[in-house]
Amino acid sequence: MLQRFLHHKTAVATVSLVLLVALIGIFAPWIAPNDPLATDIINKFAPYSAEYPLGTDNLGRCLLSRMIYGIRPTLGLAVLTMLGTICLGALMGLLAGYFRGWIEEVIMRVVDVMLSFPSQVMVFAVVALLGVSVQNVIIANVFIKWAWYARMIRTGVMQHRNSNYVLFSRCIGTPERFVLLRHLVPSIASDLAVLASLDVGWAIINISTLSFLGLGVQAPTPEWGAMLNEAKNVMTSNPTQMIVPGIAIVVLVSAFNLMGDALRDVLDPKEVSE
Amino acid sequence: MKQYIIKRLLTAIPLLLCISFVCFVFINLIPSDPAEVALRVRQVPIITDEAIAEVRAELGLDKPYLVRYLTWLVNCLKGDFGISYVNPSRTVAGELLRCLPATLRLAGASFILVILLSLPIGFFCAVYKDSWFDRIMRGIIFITTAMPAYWVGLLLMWSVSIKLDLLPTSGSGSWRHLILPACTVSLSYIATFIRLIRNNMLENMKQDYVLYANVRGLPQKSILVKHILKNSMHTCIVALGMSIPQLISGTIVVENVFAWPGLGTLCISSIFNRDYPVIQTYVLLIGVLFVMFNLLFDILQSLADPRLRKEAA
Amino acid sequence: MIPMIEMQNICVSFRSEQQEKVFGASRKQVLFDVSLSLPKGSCLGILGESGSGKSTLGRVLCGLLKPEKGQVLLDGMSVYRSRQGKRALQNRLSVVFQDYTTSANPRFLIRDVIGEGIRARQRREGIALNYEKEVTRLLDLVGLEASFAGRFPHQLSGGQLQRVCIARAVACKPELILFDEAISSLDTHTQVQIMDLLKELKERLDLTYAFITHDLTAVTYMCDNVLFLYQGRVTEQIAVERLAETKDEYALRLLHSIIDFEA
Amino acid sequence: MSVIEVRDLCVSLKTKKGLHPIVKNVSFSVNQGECLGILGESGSGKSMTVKAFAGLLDKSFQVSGQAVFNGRDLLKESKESLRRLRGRQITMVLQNPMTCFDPLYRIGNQMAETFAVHTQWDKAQIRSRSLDILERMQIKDPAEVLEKYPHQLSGGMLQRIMIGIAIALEPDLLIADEPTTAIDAITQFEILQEFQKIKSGHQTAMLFITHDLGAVSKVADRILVMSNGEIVDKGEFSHILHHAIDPYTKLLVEKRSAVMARYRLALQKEASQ
Repeated sequence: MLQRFLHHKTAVATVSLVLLVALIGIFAPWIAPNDPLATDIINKFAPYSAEYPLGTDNLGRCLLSRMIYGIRPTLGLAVLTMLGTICLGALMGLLAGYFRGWIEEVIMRVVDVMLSFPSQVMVFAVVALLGVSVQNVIIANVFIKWAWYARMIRTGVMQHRNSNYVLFSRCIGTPERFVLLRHLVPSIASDLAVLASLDVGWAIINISTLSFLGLGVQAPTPEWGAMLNEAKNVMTSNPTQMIVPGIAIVVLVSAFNLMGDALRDVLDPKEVSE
Repeated sequence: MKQYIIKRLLTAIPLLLCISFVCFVFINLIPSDPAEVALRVRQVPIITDEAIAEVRAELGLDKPYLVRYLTWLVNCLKGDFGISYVNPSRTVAGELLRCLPATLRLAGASFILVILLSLPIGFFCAVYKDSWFDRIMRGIIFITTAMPAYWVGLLLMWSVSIKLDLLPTSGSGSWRHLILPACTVSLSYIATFIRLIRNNMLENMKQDYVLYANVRGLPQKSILVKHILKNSMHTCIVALGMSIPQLISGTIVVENVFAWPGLGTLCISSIFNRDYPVIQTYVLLIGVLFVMFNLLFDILQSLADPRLRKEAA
Repeated sequence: MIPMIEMQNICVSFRSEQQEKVFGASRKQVLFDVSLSLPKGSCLGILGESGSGKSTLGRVLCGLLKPEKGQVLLDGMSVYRSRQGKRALQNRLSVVFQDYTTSANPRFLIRDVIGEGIRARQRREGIALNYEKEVTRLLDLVGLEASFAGRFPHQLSGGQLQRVCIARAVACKPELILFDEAISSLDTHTQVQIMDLLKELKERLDLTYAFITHDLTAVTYMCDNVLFLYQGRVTEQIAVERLAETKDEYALRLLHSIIDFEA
Repeated sequence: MSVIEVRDLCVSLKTKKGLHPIVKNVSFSVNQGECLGILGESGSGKSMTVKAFAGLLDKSFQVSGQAVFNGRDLLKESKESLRRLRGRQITMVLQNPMTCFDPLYRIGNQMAETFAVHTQWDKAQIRSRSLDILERMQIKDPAEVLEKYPHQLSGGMLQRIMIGIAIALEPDLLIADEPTTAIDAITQFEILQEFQKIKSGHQTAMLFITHDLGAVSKVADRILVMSNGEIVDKGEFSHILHHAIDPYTKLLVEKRSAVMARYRLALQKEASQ
């Protein structure tokens, strides 16, 4: 598996990019040239310079430093959201797909209702209900997304349960534990990895959107979406302030999308290994 | 067939009830007491316990949950969604109706844009697979799926309105105001649908019936239009139809960027003002629309497909 | 002869896909009062065209699908009535399926595919086996080299993979093996080679076979008895040597449609 | 006179690593009124061979050699002129009748569109011809069948309709690509009888592709055996049966004969008693 991963150029490139971004975020205090919150009113809207590599914003804060610190909430929240979603979704999906009967009925009906609301509206509703704050953004995103995962995992479980190799295991009385751990979980996990990496991109966009609207991460904390919100007000005078975070989001989301496609290839057992 | 339609309609009812119940529970989960909120809204200077109890009785909050739900539901069916917390002189229904036309205009324009652009582009991408056109479109699609809608809006506003000074930056009024928001809303949907149509057509091209049409020596144009396109259209039309409520809800963000006076702007300002009845009704509205459109296009699809249509023996 | 496994008046129906009723679900019956008996050491061919319910019958026989009516008896004990009955069936039965591409978990090495069968045997007999040796022995038994153990299923051809599936099936030392269209998707000469292998294994390991197929010539090649299944009903059960005596209409039509290239 | 003569036909799949040969130097010819059987297992390249000269392969394949049909080299013809030949002078019957018809159109419509492309017939003529063909293929209630959708008919029926369309315009060459594989035994036998009828009645050259020794023995005058993209053996059926040179062919015949011998034995035991 590792061999195949290392041979896949896109997979290696995207994973390293994401890791690099994550590391920069983690070690932000050592890497960022300036304090992201320190204002320097005299130097506001400064162009590129040695001191401010990407210039400064409307309050004279270093843009690069804010970008670097912004990785923490942007990427961190997205990853947290996906972890929460997968845990909840996988639990529900496995419960439904495995135990069947009334447990399945109840879970799947709840999923049906959840999926009857467009996700965007649901996020706003939950944020409205719980109030504007960072953890509520995560809760809202997990809340609307888990149903997708629950349904996907249940379908996966059902499919694999009806595959001939599981039927064989059941025929000869292999313990359920073996069927679950050796047959079902690995097959579903690889599907899950692909979906999850595609959805991290989705989560980044979603969280930054909330921050942009002022419903997520609050100023002055640097977050890419929130930075774009600030940039909106000074769009005429200082468009660079809007370009940098936007491109950063596009690059990061693209990386996750590409990573999803690459993982699909890498994790497919039918790809002939050389 | 009739029975199938009746059955689908009947199954939609419990789903609609569930949705309405979720919406009802939603407002009751709010940490603040609705009676207290109501008093504050009415700008009662001193909030006493007696006053709260009075309002509770007035709003029917002292009754059991289920009774309250049923009263609420009946009121909803009558078109009475309560009164705005922020502006007691206005009903929720009135507020929504005031903003609805603007949103419908935006969603409608976006929908037309989506259809006009994604159908031909998807078609040509599939027909000329791996040509330069297809490659460029795939590249554009890849980038646009990674772009947040609000950023696209900002970019368009900056380049078209500010730099080129071609169109107004925000607000509504003339059709010129409509162009940028509609483009922004439709952009991500166009990408999705181009991909859908392209993949669907490519999938259909691999089918046996296309090989057999070729074997019979039918002209390429007839195979593409009469057979492949029509078969792919079936799935795509359904997907397009089901995306209408999503388009309507998808305007939230873009409306805020362009200060478009629609439901989305209303929704966000309600969230900031904690005007819960408005949010509740908005969620209910979108949920019901979603179910209705799903149902409608499901039935339409089964009517259009001879395999699903049960012929009278 | 005492039947090893016996089916009595099996009825099975599924929820039909085209629902016409507004309330409730209409069901489509797949098996109607199917009875059969399988004596120890014999090979029964279950013959039917697609949609005749033969695969459903296979599911019932190997303990995966509880019939609505009727019962499956293993040495006189009902399989679906009790846990012990099912356990007993699981301990004595093994299966080989049609679609060899999904018969083996694509993530498993051949070693692990066969290993699942070995593990079942260890569990039943409470013994510890030398894993590597056992895998090599089984691969050898089905005519494959030991080096196949380290490969993945998709690296094998259809015939080889079907041999692996057979090795896995005999690894748990069953008394009865069910073949559900086990040879249909293989090339013609591979089919015959697999059948030859099965006949040989039957002698060596003293097995009982239930052989589901749509190919009458395969039945006459492999089996002692044949059961004709037509639209969910048994139209005839007859010994293969007495096939020519059959009066059954469906069986006659089928006999008539066999193309003998040397005649 | 040979209707089609194929010389040194090669087909390769273009991959990133270069050309991957699928069919290697295949040559054969079919005369008028003759039926050539091509026998081979799946993946032996037998379908590819005919698809190559009928112009049914897409750009990812490279085809070389010659395929002379009534004096014209098909491999040099334009796509458009090949299309005009297909369905009129070269017709085909395919393997999976259930999936070969467009599910959205009625049978009558799909028959009519074929005739409209290749003939000058008007609507009434097309309809009467369609009915005629269905009747010839022994389909009951032809008028009703024309109004049916493909999913409402059985595989055997659809296969008959496909054969009907193939012979309707009296082609010079009829290619049957595994026409009996995807249907059950009884229908298989009936379909095979149709092909025997075509062979005796018409003066059509026929190419019959199959992996079934039984089927090929009933319709083919001469047989080619293909394996791994090459012709490994050829001759009349009895030659293949008794004097095959190629080890693969030998194995094939030997194994199948063993099965048939056993089958005959099972039936004869009773007869001799």
